[in-house]
Amino acid sequence: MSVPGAWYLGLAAMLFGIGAIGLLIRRNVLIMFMCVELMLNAVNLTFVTFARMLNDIGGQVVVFFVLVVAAAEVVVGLAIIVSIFRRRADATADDISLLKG
Amino acid sequence: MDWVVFVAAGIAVLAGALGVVLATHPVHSALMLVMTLFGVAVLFVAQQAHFLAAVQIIVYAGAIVVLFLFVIMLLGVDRSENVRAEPLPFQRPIAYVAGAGVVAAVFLLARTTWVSGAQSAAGPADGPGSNIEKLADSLFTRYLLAFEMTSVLLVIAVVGAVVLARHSPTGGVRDSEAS
Amino acid sequence: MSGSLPILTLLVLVPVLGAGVVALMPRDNERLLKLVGVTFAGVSLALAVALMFDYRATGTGFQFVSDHVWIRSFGISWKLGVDGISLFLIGLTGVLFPLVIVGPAVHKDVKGYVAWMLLLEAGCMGVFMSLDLFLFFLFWELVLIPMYFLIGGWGYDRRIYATLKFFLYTMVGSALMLVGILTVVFLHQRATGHLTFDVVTLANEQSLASSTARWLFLAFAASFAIKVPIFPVHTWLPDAHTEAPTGGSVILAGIMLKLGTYGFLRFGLYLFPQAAVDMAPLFLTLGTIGIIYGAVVAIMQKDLKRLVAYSSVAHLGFIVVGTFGLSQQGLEGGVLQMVNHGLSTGALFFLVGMIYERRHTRLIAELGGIQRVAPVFAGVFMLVMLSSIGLPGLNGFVGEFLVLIGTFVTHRWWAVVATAGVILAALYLLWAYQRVFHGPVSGENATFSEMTMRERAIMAPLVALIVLLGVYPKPVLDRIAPSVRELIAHVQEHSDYRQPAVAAGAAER
Amino acid sequence: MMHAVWLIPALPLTGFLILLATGRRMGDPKAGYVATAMMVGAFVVAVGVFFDLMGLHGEERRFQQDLFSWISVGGLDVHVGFLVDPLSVTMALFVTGVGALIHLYSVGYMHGDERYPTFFVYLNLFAFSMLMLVLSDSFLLTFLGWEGVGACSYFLISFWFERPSAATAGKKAFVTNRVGDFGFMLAMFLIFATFGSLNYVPVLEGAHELTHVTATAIALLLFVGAVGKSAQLPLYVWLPDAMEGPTPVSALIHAATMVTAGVFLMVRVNPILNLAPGALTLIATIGALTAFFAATIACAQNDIKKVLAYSTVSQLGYMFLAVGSGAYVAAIFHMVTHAFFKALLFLGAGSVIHGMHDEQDMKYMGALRKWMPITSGTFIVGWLAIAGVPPFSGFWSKDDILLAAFEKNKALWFIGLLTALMTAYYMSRQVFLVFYGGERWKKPEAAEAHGEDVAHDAHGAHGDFKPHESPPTMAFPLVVLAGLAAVGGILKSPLERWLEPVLAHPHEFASSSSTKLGLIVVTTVGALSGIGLAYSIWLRNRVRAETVEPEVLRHAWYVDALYQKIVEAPGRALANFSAFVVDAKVIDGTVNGVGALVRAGGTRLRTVQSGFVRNYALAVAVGAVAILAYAVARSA
Repeated sequence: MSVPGAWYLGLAAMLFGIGAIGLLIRRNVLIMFMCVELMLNAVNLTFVTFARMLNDIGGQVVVFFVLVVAAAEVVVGLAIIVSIFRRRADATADDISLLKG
Repeated sequence: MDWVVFVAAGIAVLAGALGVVLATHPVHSALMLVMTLFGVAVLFVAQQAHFLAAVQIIVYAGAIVVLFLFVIMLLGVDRSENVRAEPLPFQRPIAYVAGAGVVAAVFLLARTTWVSGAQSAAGPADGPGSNIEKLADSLFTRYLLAFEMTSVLLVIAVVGAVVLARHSPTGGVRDSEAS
Repeated sequence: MSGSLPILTLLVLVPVLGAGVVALMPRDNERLLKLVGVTFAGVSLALAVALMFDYRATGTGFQFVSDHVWIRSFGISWKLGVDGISLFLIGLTGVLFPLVIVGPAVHKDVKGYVAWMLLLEAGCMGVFMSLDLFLFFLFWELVLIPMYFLIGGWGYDRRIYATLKFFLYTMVGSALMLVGILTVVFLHQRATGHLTFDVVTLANEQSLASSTARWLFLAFAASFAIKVPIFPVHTWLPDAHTEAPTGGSVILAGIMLKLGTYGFLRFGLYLFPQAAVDMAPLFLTLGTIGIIYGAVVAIMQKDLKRLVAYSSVAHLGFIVVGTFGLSQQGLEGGVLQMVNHGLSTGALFFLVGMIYERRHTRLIAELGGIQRVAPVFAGVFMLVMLSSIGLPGLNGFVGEFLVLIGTFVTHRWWAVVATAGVILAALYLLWAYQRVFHGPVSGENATFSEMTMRERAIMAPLVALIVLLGVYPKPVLDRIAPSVRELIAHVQEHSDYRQPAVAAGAAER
Repeated sequence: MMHAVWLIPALPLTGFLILLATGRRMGDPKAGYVATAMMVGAFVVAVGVFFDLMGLHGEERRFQQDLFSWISVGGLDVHVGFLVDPLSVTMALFVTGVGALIHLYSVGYMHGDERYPTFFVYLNLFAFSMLMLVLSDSFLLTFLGWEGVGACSYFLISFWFERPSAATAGKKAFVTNRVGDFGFMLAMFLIFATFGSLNYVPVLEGAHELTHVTATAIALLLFVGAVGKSAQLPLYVWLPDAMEGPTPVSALIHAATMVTAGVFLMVRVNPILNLAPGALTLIATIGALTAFFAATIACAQNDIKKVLAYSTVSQLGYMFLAVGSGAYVAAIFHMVTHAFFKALLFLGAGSVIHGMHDEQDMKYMGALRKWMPITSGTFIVGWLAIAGVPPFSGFWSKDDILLAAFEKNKALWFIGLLTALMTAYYMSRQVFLVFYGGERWKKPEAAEAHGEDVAHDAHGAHGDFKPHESPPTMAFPLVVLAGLAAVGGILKSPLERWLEPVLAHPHEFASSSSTKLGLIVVTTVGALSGIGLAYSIWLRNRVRAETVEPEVLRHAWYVDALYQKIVEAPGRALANFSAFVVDAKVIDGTVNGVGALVRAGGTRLRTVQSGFVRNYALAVAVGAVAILAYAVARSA
């Protein structure tokens, strides 16, 4: 017997929560980035689950786009990180506060 | 059988996620991330999303994580971080509350509110034909424009990455870009 | 000719095109930039003149209407049209812009100056012609941006303060008006079932409850009152006028202030007749206060440009009084006064700019005895000033007199107080003239050079119009009259107001 | 010829335009002759129109010419058009006639001035405006002329604008006149609101329907205008200062023509005045008081032109006394004779000033009759005329006025009589000081230093200072005007018949002929005793000058200082308060205060922007939780 969708959704929610907490408490920008990926994956899992539950391929289509956008985001994000680290090798997210009002 | 797969993959996913968050060393985090990604891929397969599972492995685990590792290695920032220290006041307690709050709220919400079940324009997931065929059918007809635009997005992202990461001719990066 | 040509659309598009062309040109050839700019402005002027000749003086309603659906789902259309009220404001816009492009010396970045000016012209034209509330608001806001850059970029010392004040002030009004516009449109939709921004439809169907209409009128009026400006929301004006470059001051005083008074006529009285009638005493009072107050404050100004700016407050007060006096004479006089004020105050700002170019000061105390060394300059200044004072035979008198006599018939005591402003106008302008042009000449004033040919060429059309409109205003008045009569009829139809028979005359029977 | 009436104002206007365009090239004296030619042309046309009008019978003596529509809006329809009737033709005749003579005089007087052509530009413009004023067929067009003459008066008073006093005097004249114009404008509004028209013919013909209150209001408002223009109490203060202008200007504008415009206006609207007896009494009272008040000041002035200026104010008061007494013809008659003798006196004074190299103080003149025979001869004629010595013109016109005043109110008559006595006294004083007695001239250097007027350097015959007679262009007008001033009295009865059609109720003198004769004798005795008094004081030196020239009169009752205290100083304070306290502090302060408030709030709030990306992320998370919590709460 197959696992009910609710379990998958619950799992995805927990994954999302862990990712969110990680993003908020870690200072290393690389790890913060990874936490973003965790959250994205949680959402992807939700979509796929709903696609199965509702018998609708649309959810999977969205996941496909999310993957592409995530790839693009990582590319740009890492480029930014590279240029940050070039100035200071031990930079953390808390060292950069140019937007301070 | 399904339950076994779900529980096993679920444990891998959560363990990997916790590992990412808790590991002090970025390399460890990256490896833990791979574990999570694999777990999610398994869960995709379990839900008949074969194509996405494959993409998940290839793109995420294969490309993105490798990219992370590259950056870590290339820049030599593989120092461990003092996870216990927190320079920003109130950041951590609020973060725990907020993270838990999101999860709790989702669960609470799920008790009273559910999806409408209305069908999207993409078509059903079951029926004749493989998963890939149905996905492709939808992508290349209904969502062709969006699909094409992702290609543009990728090109822009690549160009942007090159511009950002490139050494400027004068040596260092310009201030506006660097910080 | 214009039967087939979408002349109104062209009037908007030609300056926009000009701005585009200028923006694409190289920035070092200043003469060529000015030449191209003035060519486009000149084409607009030619179109405006053609418009005035083709306009049927006896015609009613809006003429040359061009109406194209723009955003169908919101009932928004590109609807332009002119009537006697807007016709001469368009003409004034056409006349002043070529002059400000070639006239004053631009001390930096001619390209930007010319391009912004042309864009500003398009915006002003658009405001005067729009018959669609959405389009109107669009142009209304469009006008702000070029002026913001003109004052901020080419102004004097305190220009940043002045621009910010000008911009914020106007935005406060605009925000209220935007809410007003949307409310009018949606309430109309609720009442009648169709969504439209068309001014004519909205005005004729009058679907608003009277208390709602009053609030909406106030929302519109807030925006117009700031633009006019009416006492006590006038303090942006002296700063903006004083700090703006000469061309900016000319346009600001000559045209942009008229956007407010025009708005009162076109959207205030037309859309909310009953509310306007109910609120008339308030605006008459504020207008009258403006006349007296502007003049009293002007008396003591130390800066010549600031003095002229305060005189605008007083003059615009007359227009407001005429508008809300709601008589044939008052309204026609108000419309005419808009044109007159544009000519005479525009000319005054040109002249003050010329003084500044020569002496690098605008302080009255540092000037003196100029008439001795530059009699022609002084003569032109005197003529323009007398027009501003309202000497019969020059244009200022006709408008002022009509405003006052019309208001006297409908609202006697306000007119009496407003007439006292006539005395004060003579006082502050003549005193300023005396201090600047009379007396012995000494120091740097002795080297004050006479008007150059170029300056004479700029002043000539203004002076000619000042005299012409004072001696023979009939062609203008004849074209304004039918539209004003219609407007009054519209107000009477939708409100309890009745114009006294004396003011209406035989034509109203 | 009647149809050529438009030419009367058009000719000076043409002159104005020609001189404006080419005056500088024409120069001195050609520009002056062009201007004079235009005035002579206008005079000729006016004479032609006059004879045409004479050809018509009494009631038909009215002709309207409509040129073009000027301001036509709704019920208001004003055309540029002329109303030719005995009144306007009379005015046109003496304006063009006296005007032409003064133009001619100016050709000589202004010779050598560096702005010679400009002077004639203004002068022609003035003549045009004045003729529009008198010939127009509507109140509004009269107002055009009214303001036009005011503006020209301003230009001409401040003609020598390098002198701050001249510039100030010009401004003062304009602004004071504007106070009067305020009344005129309100009167027009009220007329329009009542009649629906501003044209003389319908208004004056419909006047009998007016209510008493409206008629009084219109009459008083128009009188306010007249008070400003004709320098009556309390707005007379500009006229003495107006003497800063060149002397021909004083003669033309501030004696003969412009200042009489108020009297003209009053006579023009006589049908309305007749309905407002209260207003008439007020006019008569103000007229009489002005006449007396100005005459007292004239007794103690030393400036040759100031005496004449106060005398003009005083004589204008006489005219208003006549108007207020209902004797309109007498007012016009006195206006005409006054134009003759006062223009003559001013031109004579100008000739003296010219001959004395810009000396204006009578205390430094004396014995000039030997040196300036024509000037002194003609001046003496003018003196006898204004003093009211029979049979000179002033005697006849003043006598009419005093008779009318006698019938109206004995007190007013008595004031008028006293004024006549004083008039004779101060004019005699002037004549004796200037033309008789010993030579009290200053030495040339002193004269140079005293004369502020640089324009006449050309005449300064340095070294041997001798007064000299003026050139023929100046002498000729003097002689003509002297002739008119001497025999102007014969116009009395023709003028009465001539003006009858324009009067709603021709004034009849009710007194018996013995009363009339008695009054004539009293008046004449008064005039002669005034002369005698002056003779004993100023030629026989029976009394010390200081005792008859009290300080208070010398300073014109300190009226200027009073105005300074009660009008100018508070006005200035109010303006300062409005400009620098109300506007800058209160209103703009509120605006800037709002700005400052926003700024202060922003400064507080900016600390929220820590710049730490994790703080921002936390805010996003908290926001997400809040939104979800809201959803939960709603669904529950």
